[in-house]
Amino acid sequence: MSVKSTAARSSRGGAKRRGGAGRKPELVQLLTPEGERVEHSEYSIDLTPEELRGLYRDMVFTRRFDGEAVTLQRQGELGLWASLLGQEAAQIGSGRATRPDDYVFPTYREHGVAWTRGVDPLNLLGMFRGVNNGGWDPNQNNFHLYTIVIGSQALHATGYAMGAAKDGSDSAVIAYFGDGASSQGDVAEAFTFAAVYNAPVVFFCQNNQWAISEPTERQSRVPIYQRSAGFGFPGVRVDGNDVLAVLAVTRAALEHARSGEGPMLVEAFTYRMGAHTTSDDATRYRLDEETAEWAAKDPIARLKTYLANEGLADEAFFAEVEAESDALAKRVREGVRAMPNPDPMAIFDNIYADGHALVDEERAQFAAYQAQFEGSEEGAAR
Amino acid sequence: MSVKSTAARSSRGGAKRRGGAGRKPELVQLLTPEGERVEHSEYSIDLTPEELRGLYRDMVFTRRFDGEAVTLQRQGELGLWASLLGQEAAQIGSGRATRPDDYVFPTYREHGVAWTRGVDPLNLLGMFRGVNNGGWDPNQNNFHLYTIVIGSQALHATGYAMGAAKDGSDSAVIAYFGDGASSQGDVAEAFTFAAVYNAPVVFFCQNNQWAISEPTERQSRVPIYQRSAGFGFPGVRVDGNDVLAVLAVTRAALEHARSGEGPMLVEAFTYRMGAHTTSDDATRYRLDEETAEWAAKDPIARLKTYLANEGLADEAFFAEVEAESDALAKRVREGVRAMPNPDPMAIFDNIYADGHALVDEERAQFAAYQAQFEGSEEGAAR
Amino acid sequence: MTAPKSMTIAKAINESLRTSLETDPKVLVMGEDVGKLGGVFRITDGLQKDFGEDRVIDTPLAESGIIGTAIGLALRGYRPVAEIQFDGFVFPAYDQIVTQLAKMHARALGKVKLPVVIRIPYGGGIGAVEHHSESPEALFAHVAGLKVVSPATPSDAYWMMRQAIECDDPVIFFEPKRRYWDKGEVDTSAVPAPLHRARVVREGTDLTLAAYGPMVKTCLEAASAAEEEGRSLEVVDLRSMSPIDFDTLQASVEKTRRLVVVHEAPVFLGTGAEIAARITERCFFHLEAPVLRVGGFHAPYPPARLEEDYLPNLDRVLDSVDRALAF
Amino acid sequence: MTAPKSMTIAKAINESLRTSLETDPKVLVMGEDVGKLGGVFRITDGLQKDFGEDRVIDTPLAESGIIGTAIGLALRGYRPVAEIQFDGFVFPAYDQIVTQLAKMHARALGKVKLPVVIRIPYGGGIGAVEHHSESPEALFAHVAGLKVVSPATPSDAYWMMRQAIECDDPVIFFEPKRRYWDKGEVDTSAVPAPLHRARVVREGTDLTLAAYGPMVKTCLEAASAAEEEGRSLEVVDLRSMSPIDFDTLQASVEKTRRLVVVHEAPVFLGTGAEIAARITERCFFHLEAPVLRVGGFHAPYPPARLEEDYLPNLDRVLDSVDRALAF
Ligand SMILES: Cc1ncc(C[n+]2csc(CCOP(=O)(O)OP(=O)(O)O)c2C)c(N)n1
Ligand SMILES: Cc1ncc(C[n+]2csc(CCOP(=O)(O)OP(=O)(O)O)c2C)c(N)n1
Ligand SMILES: [Mg+2]
Ligand SMILES: [Mg+2]
Repeated sequence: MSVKSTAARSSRGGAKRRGGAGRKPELVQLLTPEGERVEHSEYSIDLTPEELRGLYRDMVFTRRFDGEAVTLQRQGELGLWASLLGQEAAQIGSGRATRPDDYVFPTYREHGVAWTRGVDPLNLLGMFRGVNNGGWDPNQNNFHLYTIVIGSQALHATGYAMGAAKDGSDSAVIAYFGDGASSQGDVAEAFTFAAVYNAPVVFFCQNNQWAISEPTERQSRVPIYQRSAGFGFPGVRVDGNDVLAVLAVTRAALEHARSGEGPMLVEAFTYRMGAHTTSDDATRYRLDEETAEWAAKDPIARLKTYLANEGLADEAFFAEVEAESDALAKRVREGVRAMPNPDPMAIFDNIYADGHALVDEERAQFAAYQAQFEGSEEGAAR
Repeated sequence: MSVKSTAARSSRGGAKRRGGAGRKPELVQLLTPEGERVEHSEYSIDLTPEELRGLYRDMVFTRRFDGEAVTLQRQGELGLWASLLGQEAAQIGSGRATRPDDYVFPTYREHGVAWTRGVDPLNLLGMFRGVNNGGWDPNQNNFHLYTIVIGSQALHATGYAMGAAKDGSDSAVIAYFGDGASSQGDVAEAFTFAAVYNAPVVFFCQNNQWAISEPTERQSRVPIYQRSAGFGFPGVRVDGNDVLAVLAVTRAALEHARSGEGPMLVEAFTYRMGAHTTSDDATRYRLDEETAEWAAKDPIARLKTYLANEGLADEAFFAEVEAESDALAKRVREGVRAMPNPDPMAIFDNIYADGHALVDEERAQFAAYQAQFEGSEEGAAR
Repeated sequence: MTAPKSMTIAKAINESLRTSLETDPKVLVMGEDVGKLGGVFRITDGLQKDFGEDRVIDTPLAESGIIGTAIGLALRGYRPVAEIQFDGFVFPAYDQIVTQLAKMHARALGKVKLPVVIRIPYGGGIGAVEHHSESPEALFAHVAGLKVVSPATPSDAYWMMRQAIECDDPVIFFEPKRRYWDKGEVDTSAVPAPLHRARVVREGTDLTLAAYGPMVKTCLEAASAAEEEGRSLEVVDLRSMSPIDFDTLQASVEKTRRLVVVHEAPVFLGTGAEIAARITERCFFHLEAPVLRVGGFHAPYPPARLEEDYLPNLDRVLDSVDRALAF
Repeated sequence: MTAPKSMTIAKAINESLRTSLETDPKVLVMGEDVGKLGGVFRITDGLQKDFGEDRVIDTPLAESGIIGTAIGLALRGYRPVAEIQFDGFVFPAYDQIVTQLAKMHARALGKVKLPVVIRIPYGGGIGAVEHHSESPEALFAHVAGLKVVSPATPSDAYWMMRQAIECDDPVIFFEPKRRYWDKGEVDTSAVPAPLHRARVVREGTDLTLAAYGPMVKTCLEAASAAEEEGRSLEVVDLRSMSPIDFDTLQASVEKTRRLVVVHEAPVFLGTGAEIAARITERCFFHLEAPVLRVGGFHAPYPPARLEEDYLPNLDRVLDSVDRALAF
């Protein structure tokens, strides 16, 4: 017996033990890649034309400022950018399912969700530019800081949800994480705590097929949405490139949570069209064919087709969205360029809320050290 | 919405989502508490009278030296003891299912499993007496050291199994852990690694209903055996007080693993009849009724009834086992009392395999320090 | 104004938690077995009975989960006091403590506060099995964003816990478990000293002994023993390992000109290393001898029957005092 | 005997891993993205292609799982070289490292050996986001049972990695990521110095600079700059943080009578604290000035645009040199 190739192994394990999968269609879909509305036995949605156009607008805006950020990184204005290209529907659909009083715990890629929460894109760019490590007020939009250590925020979300329940509030919490993150112990512990305390939290996994260079089979040999059943709460897989289905499923999940039914897992089946980040070279590990296949499932294109075919939006609308997104991109571009570098003394700020003698001492020493160079070029003191 | 009482919450969650449970009887049983043999559609066993008597002997011996250890702790010969009282069937059944070339990763309570592996009970007592932190050679009986940090060993077992598979060996590995441990991130990560690499490891969870003072509902709102399905491998619950069922199920699970089918989870549903350890006071958190209810399901009594009723063993046999177990207890008692305290210089031994300058320095300093007191009473140097 | 009461450190912490639960509805107590059992050391005894399961919470057996959800609860406005059952079991939570709890206030440019207290019974001397006797405080004090304290008396146990809970920063609260049953006076109406201020607990002129938590008592005993030999040792209870009150210590060392630091934790990179380095820098021309350190060896905490040899005791402290005085 | 080749530190580690994989079938390389991608820094580039998925293993995204299974593989007789993708992501594995990897040899009274190498690209200076620039070495050096090293040159990168893999103890191998692309000569047939031996890399008489990993280069630059001002600085590359070669350092300090320790890690309880404490004890009557330390502040690693201010640089080192010489 030897360890066999991943593909063989995972399909064998998977095929044999998918078990519950037969009970319902594996992927909830309301809008096909071709832009056709379909119905689903459990999930339905009925949106006004304006709402539909809003979703389109959100997705286009998101893609646009995300693309602008990639450009800004290339131009040296940002140190790094984690593009969400391809995941607009998963993010806009789920973000728009939240209520203002709900609380959102993102990873580092939820630029679209941030948009739906009213967070200014410029705020997101600060950490990628290297002027701060987060820096917006999470309580302003109930949108927590980006979290880089994979999986950590799943526990924060669970604790927050436990607190919301204690307060007697009917707000729900949503925790984002990736397919790779599903392997982290913290995510499993979050499942356990959420189940045991019946916390009103939705775990929203964007399975974009890749964790940097590793395909999802390196993380699980069964679909990720099945993970939650063994912790005692339901899971569902939704077409993550179908903004309508994502909205419907996330709404239902949040409703489930806020009505006292406890946690729920949503797996949005989507695809990371770009590289992992601007530092990554995806050609080293994945084939163009795969990307092409997913390009045909583009979340924005399918909604556009639907809007156009159904006469829900006209050329003027599309042109207007285009123009507005250009304006947004311009604002982002100019805003980033204008972002000042922080004052070096900021190193010593906000380490403690109630002060700390060592920080005071080091701050004073550094100020004295810096003062030596005052009025001189850097290093000119010697 | 507020967090409701555990009982209400967990039964609601449980009832609603047990899902798969209907597909097969929830608990594999081959010998009822009343000592009657029953059949099971998936698991069967056919043992010779001698084998059956052997299991009985193992369980009696185990209970006896375990009880002796409790006594030795009361007498001050041990610092602590974690009694396995009530879990003899789970341990003897599963331990006897292993082959000599299989590898066992225990927690700190697997005295019965150790017995089946041929580990001298005296070896187990060293760490509870405080003369070492483990101290047997794991490779002598393929029985790893006791691990106290809950859940850690699940990963060691998985790594070991990955290695066994790499070697082309058909040995399997079994990892023991408790119901409480099922909450640890390490156990979930072990499930993930084992599934992804299709490692030949059996996860054997002794659900003894308690993690110190916390009932299993504090860890999960569905039966623990269901945890594995969402990681892509099967789980099964067995009557942990039925040595025949445990043996049959564990054998099958090990077979599953060694034949290349990958990991499997076995939940042995049993009960911790004693306190958590000799330091614990179980009366603070659990009711006598519960203990009484489980006393009626005693693993040894039911096998004895069966042996007697079927004429597979006579009074002489039972008396002989009793006498032998007394002899074992005596040997353990005398052996523990005779165990020498380690030499203080042993503090510096085996920290590194290849040496370390700091350890050498501290060893020399300590030796010099100790030398001051030579020939004098402790502390007499001043 | 209530009269001072005599109580153990264990009881003092229990009272402190009780008062905090009473006075601030946002305070929560959470951890493994803290409910009905009252914790393995009974520190939370009776609290769940009186404050309910909603405020005194038995958690699943998962330390990362405990601290991670405590962070979430703090984000929601709660003030969780999380118990780690024993020193050696804090490590599964180390990631949440170091990368999240310690850094989130700074990450949010001050917009978020995490008033989380992590209670850790620590140190040896109780004859326990592996992982139950360690002193990992340096591993927390090195990390910016955390505050680290340890009381040595019932009064400090009571007040420092109240202050830790009131503090808007995360505090790692190391409880000297082998001193849990030591008694002392607690005046619950006294105005306490600041949480991070060191205290001269015995005055002396020849040498300063600096310690915290369980070793303060050992140092006081050493000072008494030394007195019989005609030596006057000053004892400073540091009380806080992050920040360390170097001003108080410096004043003492400028007077006595010699310093021995004592802790149970391994000497190599223990808090004594920082104290030696910084006091030497501050008092370079005052010191008659190098700062000496007494502590654990660079070895895993040994089995119980060796801990008497491993742990700093009166003789080991006095041996170092002799060495320092011989310079 | 092959001729010395010029290569980068990155390439040297790659070559070292390659040679180890070639010469010992029990050597495994494992971690996130180490396979097809060759790791985010390409340190394992081409290894999976040549040695197969069975020996160069992409793991699930779970650091505790990586180290925990590496321990199991080592128990089975393998010699795993596990990569942690960045310094800040080692903490989920900290429990397995501290409570299992470090202690199992002692726990088994020597019956079990765990030859596991943990590779950690560490330190700042690359303009990265949070958690990608930290220097947590003190958190490992404090823990008995681990060995901790960091190379500063391609030659050391090559040889120290080979020695770490051959070592029967767990070795935490800190790779100075901002020096990955620095070039130097590597003689793969030379007989290397012992893994834990410090090296005087520049001789001098007025003061000793001690550093390791990324700061060795900074110290050498500082020494050159100081030379122009007529000061002769000796530079010691410590190479190992556990154990630390205090003999070599002591010899240097007895000659120069002054010591400045430089590391990127926060000063408070950083390795410099231990060095200051111990060298002061060993060289008390030789030292003309207290041992001074240059390092990070007691602050979370700052955002990239502040790292130039945060990190020790030539000016900060020379400032401390001035201060030490002024004593
Ligand atoms: C604990 C931890 N380990 C490693 C990393 C490095 N890392 C950053 S993103 C990433 C892959 C994440 O994959 P996934 O969870 O699928 O999210 P995605 O990037 O695809 O959105 C890795 C390994 C990290 N940030 N945190
Ligand atoms: C990481 C860790 N946290 C806490 C403990 C303290 N502790 C020891 S046993 C135990 C309960 C274990 O329960 P379970 O897993 O059900 O095993 P059982 O004792 O019932 O056999 C706890 C909390 C520990 N040993 N390790
Ligand atoms: Mg992904
Ligand atoms: Mg249990």
